[in-house]
Amino acid sequence: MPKAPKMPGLLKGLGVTMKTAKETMFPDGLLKPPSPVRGAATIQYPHDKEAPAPRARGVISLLEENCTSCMLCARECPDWCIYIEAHKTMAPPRRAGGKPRAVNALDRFDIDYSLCMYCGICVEVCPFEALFWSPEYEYSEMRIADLLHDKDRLAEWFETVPEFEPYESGAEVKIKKVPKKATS
Amino acid sequence: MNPFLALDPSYWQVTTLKGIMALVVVPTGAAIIVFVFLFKFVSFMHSRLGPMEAGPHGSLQLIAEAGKFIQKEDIAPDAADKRIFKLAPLIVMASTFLIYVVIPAGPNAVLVDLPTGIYYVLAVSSLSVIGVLMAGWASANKYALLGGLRAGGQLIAYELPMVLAVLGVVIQAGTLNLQQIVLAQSGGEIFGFSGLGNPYILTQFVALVIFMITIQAELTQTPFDMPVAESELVAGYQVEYTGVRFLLFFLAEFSTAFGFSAIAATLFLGGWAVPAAWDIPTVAMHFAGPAILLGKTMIFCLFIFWVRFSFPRLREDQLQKFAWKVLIPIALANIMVTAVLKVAF
Amino acid sequence: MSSSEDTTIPVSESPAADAPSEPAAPVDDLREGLVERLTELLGDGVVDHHIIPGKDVWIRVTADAWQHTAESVRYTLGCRYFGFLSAIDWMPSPWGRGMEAEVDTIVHGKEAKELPAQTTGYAGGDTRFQVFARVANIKDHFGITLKVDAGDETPSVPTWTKVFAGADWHERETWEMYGIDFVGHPFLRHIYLPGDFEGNPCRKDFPLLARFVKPWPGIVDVEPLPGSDEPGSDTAGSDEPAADASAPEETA
Amino acid sequence: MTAISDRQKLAYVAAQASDARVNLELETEGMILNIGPQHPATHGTLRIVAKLDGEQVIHAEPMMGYMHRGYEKLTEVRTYPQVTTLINRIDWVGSFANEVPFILAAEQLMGIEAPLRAQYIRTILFEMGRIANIILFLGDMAVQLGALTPIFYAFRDREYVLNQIEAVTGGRFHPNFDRIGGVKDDFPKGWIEDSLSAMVKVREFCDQMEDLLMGSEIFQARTRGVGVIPPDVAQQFGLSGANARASGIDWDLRRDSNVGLVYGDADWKVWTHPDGDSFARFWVRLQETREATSIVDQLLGSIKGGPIMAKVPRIIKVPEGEAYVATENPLGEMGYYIVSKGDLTPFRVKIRTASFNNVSITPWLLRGVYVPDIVTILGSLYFILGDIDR
Repeated sequence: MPKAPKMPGLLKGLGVTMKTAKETMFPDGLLKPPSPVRGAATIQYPHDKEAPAPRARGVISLLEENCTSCMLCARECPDWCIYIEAHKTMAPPRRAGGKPRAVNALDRFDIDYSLCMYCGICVEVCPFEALFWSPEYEYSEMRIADLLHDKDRLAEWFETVPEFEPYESGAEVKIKKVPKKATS
Repeated sequence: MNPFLALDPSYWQVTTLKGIMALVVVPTGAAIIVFVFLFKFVSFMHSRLGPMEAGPHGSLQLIAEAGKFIQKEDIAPDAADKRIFKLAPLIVMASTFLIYVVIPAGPNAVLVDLPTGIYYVLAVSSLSVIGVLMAGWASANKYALLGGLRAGGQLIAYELPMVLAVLGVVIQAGTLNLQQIVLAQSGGEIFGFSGLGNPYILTQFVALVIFMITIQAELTQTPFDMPVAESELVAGYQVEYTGVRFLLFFLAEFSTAFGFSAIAATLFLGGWAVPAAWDIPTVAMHFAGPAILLGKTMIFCLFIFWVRFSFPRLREDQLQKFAWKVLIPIALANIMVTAVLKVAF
Repeated sequence: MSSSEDTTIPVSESPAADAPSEPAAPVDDLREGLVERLTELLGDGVVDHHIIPGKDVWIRVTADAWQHTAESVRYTLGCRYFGFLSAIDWMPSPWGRGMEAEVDTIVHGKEAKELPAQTTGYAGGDTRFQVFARVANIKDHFGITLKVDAGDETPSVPTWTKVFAGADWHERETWEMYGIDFVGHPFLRHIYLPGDFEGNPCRKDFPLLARFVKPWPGIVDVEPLPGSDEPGSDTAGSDEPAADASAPEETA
Repeated sequence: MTAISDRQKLAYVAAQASDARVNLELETEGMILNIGPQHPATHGTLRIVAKLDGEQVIHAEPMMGYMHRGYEKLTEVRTYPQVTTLINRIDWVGSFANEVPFILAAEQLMGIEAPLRAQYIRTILFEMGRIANIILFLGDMAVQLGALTPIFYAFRDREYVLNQIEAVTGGRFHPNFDRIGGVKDDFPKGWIEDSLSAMVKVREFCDQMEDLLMGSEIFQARTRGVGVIPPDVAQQFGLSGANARASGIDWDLRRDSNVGLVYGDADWKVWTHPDGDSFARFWVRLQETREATSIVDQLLGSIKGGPIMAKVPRIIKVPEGEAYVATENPLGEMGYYIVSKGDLTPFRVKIRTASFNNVSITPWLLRGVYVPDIVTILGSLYFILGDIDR
């Protein structure tokens, strides 16, 4: 239960700030040499990078061979930022001796990250496991038009997709697998 | 003026040297405290690192900042009273320079050894009020006006307790000359024990506390920073300034902080001197004096910034009440007690 | 220091904590009683009501009784807490979701859908615009949604600001978004929109321009295989995903 | 209570008097001070037009709409799952809490209930959103009053909570995690343990705030007796959340409403303060943060295994009807009034946000105060601009 509030006054406030300064400057105690780089809560961004959580929604990656251009992602997208174009083509049969199949070949799969709200609906609705979240976040651009990632760019992100994490005990959700090739 | 190390410089040589000294010391003082306290120590209090990129641990950051300000366009608002608007930061800066004139940093290292030194300091430090009021009025901005008026009221209200606090020291030392006050502390004794001299921090602790509070107000630092209150008045009287003129305000604020800390060190910690009982030769003090003064000054600077970044801000009416109803009566009582004890012993 | 002990109630003893756990009785005495009491006070003012037992109650009153309703619920029923006030435009939207736009109709030759008839929700309604407000009794833990018909062409209802001071901004917002005049409001002026804005954006016939400036990218226009005469797919957003990876548009 | 109303009366009289002074005695107009829309005290783009006599406010009128995004219109063209991603952006610092009432209202219309484990996950994340939100308030209030340090502590310690939210939802600010019928995913391994230690950090932060800020005499001088809201006025304006509880109104939807969250499974109490001033609002929020950490601790300890999704159709069509569900969001009562016509999209969504009502009291409250008190009062009312402007 929370304590009843107490009234320590201004001196206590001075104590709090000085204590923090001490902890930042001397993270190992006053007798050890000062090391503010470790004591500080911040990190020096371009030099050190914080690893985001594996589930972090950084950028969407595309596994092109799984995509059937069914348009579900483009339709469910709340702000219409996925553009898909495809044409029909004949693919070799699955089994030897089978019939050739008519499939959709992807001509264009663009995600406009300047519009994207990072909601993840497209990843969720994809029935063929072609879209994955990657926690990468460093893809800012000088021009807004460069935020339109085409399918090659989206496919590059697939390398950075982490494996799905195991769940906490008690969870009854199945752990999915990222369909990475054995070679990669 | 005594010859320094057996040299006999002429008047103009001395004057030039002093001028250069003043031009060097004032920005350096500001630079030291801005880097050590505003950039680094405060960052540590916030558990962050502060500037790290320019130079080792960001030590050249200030040069980068100054360069940035100098590059910026010097803008004056259309409706502003341009001449006064441009003059205001110079007046504030001038007041800062004038404070440094009488601070002794060694047996001879004082620009002008005025017999009424401390009186002079208190007088010129209030000059900055005029600059601030000019800035506030001439900016033709409502925030600036409110800030300027607040600054005017506040600086005047805190001038009085500051003078009264200093009077206690003056009574005890028996002189207005800062050099004499330093010597009085260094040669003094406490109940016959002279190993520490008699720094007035011991006998005039009340005066020290009042003095520190008033310089906090005088410098418009939190908890008395209503004139520049960034969350209410955005930046008060500085709101319309950019570039070099803003840099001047900035520099003036921090060199005044440094100057006032030096005065506090002189008045209450014995200034550049060490206790006379330690028997350090005067020649050594010529060199050690400035360093000792710097060290003592830094202690007070630390307090200024520590308080500044720990406390919230008071309201203007509360500040006035605090000055007139609390500080002045205490300061008066302190003077009376000091005077009585002075006569008694 | 003010005490917190005397003003707090442990959760377990709270009367409302048990309320939801009761099986939803077909008769909700509390809410039936409220309607009865309000009918007593307003007489013919109460037009209709709807009760979801154990959950909520909707009461529709006439525009003439609207201000009197506010006084009654506040002073007699103890609903001193003002939740919100807003309005509904019951007209079916002529634009839909902005997907059956010109592009679709041109490409696929579909005809514009016919608008369904105007219907209203709980507690009924006779006009296109309906103002509704919610007040709550925070002692007995219940809330009431009150509705009033505002009219069709130049909707207007009396103001609530004299009873609930907090209705001021809500009425300004409703006036601006739906063009409903609140008779007796001290100063109806724009709250969100610029002062020279024309139109009432939340009315259903006010187009949402963001949906017209670019075509819906979800339109399936996969070029058919030469030789096949499969027609283009339609564009409804409600399609079941194809189970078979090889032929997604068969179900589309 | 007498002291409060006396003070309020005096403030009112003072405002009237200064108005008279300006208009009649001096035959001047008073100074109109535009605070905002680009002003550090307005957390966004709120503009307050204050008529001043010296430093005293005669009349103040907030002007908003600089960030109005028209969510009520936008929701009408989006399907139910799409709406949650939109309404994340209403109160962007406690955003998981925004989704919950909407989802609950939709579930109520569809007549489905989320499994118990999903309800636990919802409640835990809801409280974490509250903690992340109120920590920001605690730091921000200090900045409004001129103390710079607490906001840095707030950002430092909020990070622990945000990291936990990110680890489970994938988004730091916009989780989009709640689904009709359950939640999107389960906790990753080790999350419960990390969360417990994050809660310890938050409690340390609360202690620091108490020492650094709330105990400070300057802080008390600035906040006590400033911006007093009597309980009856608070109810008239529909103040909710900590603002109402600071006026002594014992009203907390977590306890008093019957929505599908599992607050009943934790042992906690509702904190109220009788004073109704800015200090009380700060105090109540600080206590609530502690209470929220305790709720999270208890729920994390008692969460049981099970499914996290109820059976819902793949294409969500909500049956015809109307529902209003409100929850106790970090800022106060946030409710969604959904009117459904049985379509993929809602027919009408009225978003009742807490800040809109909380700020609507300002013209009443700012009469007769000084300019610095405007900042104190606005800070203590704690609004998020997106929550006002929707």
